[in-house]
Amino acid sequence: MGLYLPVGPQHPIHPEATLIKLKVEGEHVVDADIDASFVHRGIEKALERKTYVQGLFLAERICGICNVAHTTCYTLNVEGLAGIEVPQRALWLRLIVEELARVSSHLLWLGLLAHVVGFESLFMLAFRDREVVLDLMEEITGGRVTSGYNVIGGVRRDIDAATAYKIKSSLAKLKERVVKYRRLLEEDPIVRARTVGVGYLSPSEARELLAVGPVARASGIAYDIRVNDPYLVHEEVPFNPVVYDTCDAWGRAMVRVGEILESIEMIVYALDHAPSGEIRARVPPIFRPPPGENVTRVEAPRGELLHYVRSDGSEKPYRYKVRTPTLANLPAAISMLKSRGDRVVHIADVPVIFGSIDPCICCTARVLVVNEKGAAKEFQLDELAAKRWAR
Amino acid sequence: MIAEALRAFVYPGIAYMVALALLLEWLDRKIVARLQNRVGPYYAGPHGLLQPLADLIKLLAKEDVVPLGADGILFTLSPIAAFVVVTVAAAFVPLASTSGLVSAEGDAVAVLALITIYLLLVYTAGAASPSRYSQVGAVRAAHMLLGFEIPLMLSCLGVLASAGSFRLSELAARGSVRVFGLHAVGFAIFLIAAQAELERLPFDIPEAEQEIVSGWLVEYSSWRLALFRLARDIELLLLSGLAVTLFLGGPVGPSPPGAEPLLYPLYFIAKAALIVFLFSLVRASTARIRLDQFVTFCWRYLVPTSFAYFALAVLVA
Amino acid sequence: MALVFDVITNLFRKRATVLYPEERKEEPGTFRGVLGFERSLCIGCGLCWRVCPASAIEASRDEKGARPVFHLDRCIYCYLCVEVCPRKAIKASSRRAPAVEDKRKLEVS
Amino acid sequence: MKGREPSEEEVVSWLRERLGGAVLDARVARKRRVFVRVDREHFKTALIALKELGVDFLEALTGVDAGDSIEVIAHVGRSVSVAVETAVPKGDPRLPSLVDLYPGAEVYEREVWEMLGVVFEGNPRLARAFLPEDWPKGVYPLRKDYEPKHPEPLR
Amino acid sequence: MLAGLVRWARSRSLWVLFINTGACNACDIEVLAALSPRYDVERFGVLLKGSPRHADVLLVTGPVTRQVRDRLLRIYEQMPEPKFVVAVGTCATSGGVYDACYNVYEGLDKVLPVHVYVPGCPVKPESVLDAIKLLAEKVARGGGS
Ligand code: SF4
Ligand code: SF4
Ligand code: SF4
Ligand code: SF4
Ligand code: SF4
Ligand code: SF4
Ligand code: SF4
Ligand code: SF4
Repeated sequence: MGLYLPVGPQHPIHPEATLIKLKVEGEHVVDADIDASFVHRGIEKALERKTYVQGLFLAERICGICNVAHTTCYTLNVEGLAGIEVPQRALWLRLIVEELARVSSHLLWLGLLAHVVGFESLFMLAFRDREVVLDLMEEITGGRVTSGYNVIGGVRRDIDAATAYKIKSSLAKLKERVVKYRRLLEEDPIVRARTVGVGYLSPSEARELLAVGPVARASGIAYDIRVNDPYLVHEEVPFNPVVYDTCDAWGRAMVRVGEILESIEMIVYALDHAPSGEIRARVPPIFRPPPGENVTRVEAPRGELLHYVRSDGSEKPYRYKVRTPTLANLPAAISMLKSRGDRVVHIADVPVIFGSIDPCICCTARVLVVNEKGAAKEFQLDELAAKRWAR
Repeated sequence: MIAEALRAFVYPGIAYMVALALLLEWLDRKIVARLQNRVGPYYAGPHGLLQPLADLIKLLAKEDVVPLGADGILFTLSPIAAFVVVTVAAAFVPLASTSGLVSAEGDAVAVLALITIYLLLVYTAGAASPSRYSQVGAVRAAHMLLGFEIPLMLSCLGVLASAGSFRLSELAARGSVRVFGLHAVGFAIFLIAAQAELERLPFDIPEAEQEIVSGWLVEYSSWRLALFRLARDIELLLLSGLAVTLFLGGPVGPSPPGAEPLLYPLYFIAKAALIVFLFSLVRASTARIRLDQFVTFCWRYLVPTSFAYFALAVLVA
Repeated sequence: MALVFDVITNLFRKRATVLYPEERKEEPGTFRGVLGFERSLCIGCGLCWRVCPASAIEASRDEKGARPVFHLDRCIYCYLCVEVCPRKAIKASSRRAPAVEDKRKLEVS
Repeated sequence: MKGREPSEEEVVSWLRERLGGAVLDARVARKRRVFVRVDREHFKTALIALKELGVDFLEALTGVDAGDSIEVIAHVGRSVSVAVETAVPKGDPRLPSLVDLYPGAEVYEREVWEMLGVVFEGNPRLARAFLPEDWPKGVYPLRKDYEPKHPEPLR
Repeated sequence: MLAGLVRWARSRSLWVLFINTGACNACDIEVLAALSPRYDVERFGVLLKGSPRHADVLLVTGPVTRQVRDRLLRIYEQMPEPKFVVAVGTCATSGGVYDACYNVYEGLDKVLPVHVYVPGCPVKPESVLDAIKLLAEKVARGGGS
């Protein structure tokens, strides 16, 4: 007899309300369901009711963590649609801030991995070191997390020499720490025991289930929008995509930590090589792009992010579509969560696996009902609460 | 009569035990915080010293909820029994002088037996609540018990055998430190098993927050939770007290004649703090391992080592 | 276990904690904080409330004519209004919005 | 990625060659962006043809309410992003499912189904995915005739 | 005397249950950052708890989506008295930028009684500490609940 163990929607693994329904037998997971409709807000509809300039700030709040990826994508998309020329320096600055956000996001993820395997101290230390990046973000953009930096036509603030120096010295220190964490991931026996071989996703599965970002790259698929479809000045900034072929949670961790180091290099290079000049083209607060459509893709920290816009010539988008990386990775996650053959998934592995795709359901908000039979069981929290309701 | 009652309830009885237990919890939290480059509790009393007390009072003053579907009797009985069992066990351990509150020949074995009973109560506590999380937690606790119980027993028995006495006060009175040579192994086994017994990282499997919320504790609130937490703290006291008695020479230390009643409690606290520091250090530098990994670890390494240790200790003695 | 050394060095390191609220760390002053409003500069052009993405600005009027009222419980600190105001009547600051028990306290006018 | 990926022009000429008149429109909008419009019957055929060419990654499915019809756009490709567009009438919004082609497409199809009411025939789990459990049947929020409003406050 | 002691204990031991009801994550991670060494909210006696039965404070980020509403209420009901609710972030305070979204309430107070609001989009961790402090003062006065 299987026992349904709902994880969530309120659960420490995810502050955001997600529901993972697991069918467990003993300590093994035999089936998995994800119901994440709890955070659907209706942003795509709302974007149709905002002007292009207003929509930027809503797009920024599709997700706080990769807000920079969203604004980069949104601004490039709308600029492409309306034919707005962006000054070169602005593109370099966007790249710097985007990579900084990637560092922050991956460090956050490291902390969450630590939390997920119950490694309190690593969580604390990763978050402590992340503050360095957040301080830089606040200094550059004016917001620690949600940056409000990219605007249609360019960026809001320039980085002067003093700030650039500060960024470089802070990042140099951070780099030492990250190298340390990479060694820790490589060496710590418990972390290895908890992640190596967990959440196996073969390259062919990754391809079929349309995985993106670090999940795909840990399964040996060298797919990185920054290489495949350079959208800022990536052709001029040297970097190496990080690819592992261990196909497991450990590989995903290593990809992310490796990307932090790459991003730091990119930021330093960009700071040294960015051309000087204007940072913002003047764009009126309300404008009307010509009818047409545009697709833009950005490599967000979690993988490929796609924005599609269609204009009918008015000051508001006719249709704005967002496909977030977490949505693309959910089918892969579901498949990883199920025990199949000799690949056994323990309850304790679930957070590690689910965490390893770095899910941010808030932008995704989707349900995947794998097995409808579980629905009846799902209401056990109700039963618990029933007494309180009766009073 | 009054002196008796004072002894039983105030010093070195229950009140002292509770105070000491809360002190150790505070120490633990502060040490872990410090190891994580933080401050830890700070505003409740000087340096947060009263934080555990505040938690306790707050919990006692909360609304009492028995979830629907809980086994009412077990749900009420388990926390009380857990508290009583560990308190009785702690009464055997010399916490303030070289003698426990009560002391008898073979009390060491009684303490070990009580610890096992406590663990069984954890299982009933989990099983009594209707939540699936608690049930998974309870099953996990039972699984773990099979792994670390034997090493815990054997590491204690090894020391007792080599000391040739099964009376804790006698061991404490001798004041001999046994952390070198062969006994280093016993000490290490004891610390590991105690860490598991206390359900602390890396062995907090039965209440793994990320997987099953708070495990077997999930449905307990108010005074029940307070009692469980208190029981956990007293258990910390009990196990560090046991470690002090068995391995660190009890509360004995250099003292001018006549000052023992004053100095010995302080020595005890200092030594217990040392043990707690070791516990905290482990907690602060490890991740949680998985249940199956833990059981494998126990049976492959911990149990054989503890048998070897026990056999050697008996032979040497 | 690779972290043992790291956590022990933390014992001898200065705590990372800033004892807020007694201590405060130095802030760069670039934070986008609560808005200020200078009534005398405003000409009531209405650009700010038309541009606000969060409907945080209420179009109101007083004896001097049309004017905005800012509801900071809705404001997302995007600073569009600050950028768009032709008279610079809306002031930027790096002050954080206060925590309040009653959100009516969060009105700026 | 196996081998070299086809260029923009190769995609367009390949599709014209394989589908002939079914390609209503095909243009290279800019570097690495191709927009193709096909009729409804050839939607899946076009995607199969592209997969044969080596464009084997489905990025997203977008639905657009275009008045009388609903347009469905499949974004495929890794380096070159090809948008394959087709229109289905609102009275009969059906399309063949892409799940056999791309198993991961299931989620995308469910999103389009739920938001715009396009039925993907052959999708094994076309069930509620994004909207609340008590969402009224037959209301599709991304259609233009849906007027968004907040739910009634409880207090 | 006893009542005063209890109020003191309550104000010094606010255990938090944290739930995202549709927020954009930025406030969530800032709340997590408040746990981190730089801010260390444990100084105030705050512990993050996973079970509503253990918690005193419900910390909510996000504007409350339709689907999460019932769960939120249920979690609230499961918490033993006295309990307090803190709305973290602009969108929990009023809906903020999600004002045109059909699937959300316009803020937490449309659904639950709220004791403390923390506007900010996202809030800074210091603001979270402010909120905890404000709540602690309120509790020490015997307010709320
Ligand atoms: S550590 Fe991470 S997963 Fe766990 S409760 Fe905190 S945020 Fe959630
Ligand atoms: S899932 Fe997210 S992005 Fe999609 S419509 Fe809902 S809120 Fe918007
Ligand atoms: S995937 Fe996560 S991080 Fe990326 S936009 Fe979505 S919510 Fe944000
Ligand atoms: S998975 Fe991502 S979005 Fe979700 S709580 Fe964790 S960090 Fe935040
Ligand atoms: S200031 Fe410009 S935009 Fe505003 S009302 Fe006058 S003309 Fe229109
Ligand atoms: S800062 Fe932005 S949200 Fe706030 S009032 Fe101005 S325009 Fe509105
Ligand atoms: S934009 Fe400036 S001048 Fe115009 S109404 Fe607003 S505050 Fe007044
Ligand atoms: S208040 Fe702003 S930053 Fe915070 S969760 Fe809401 S939208 Fe995101």
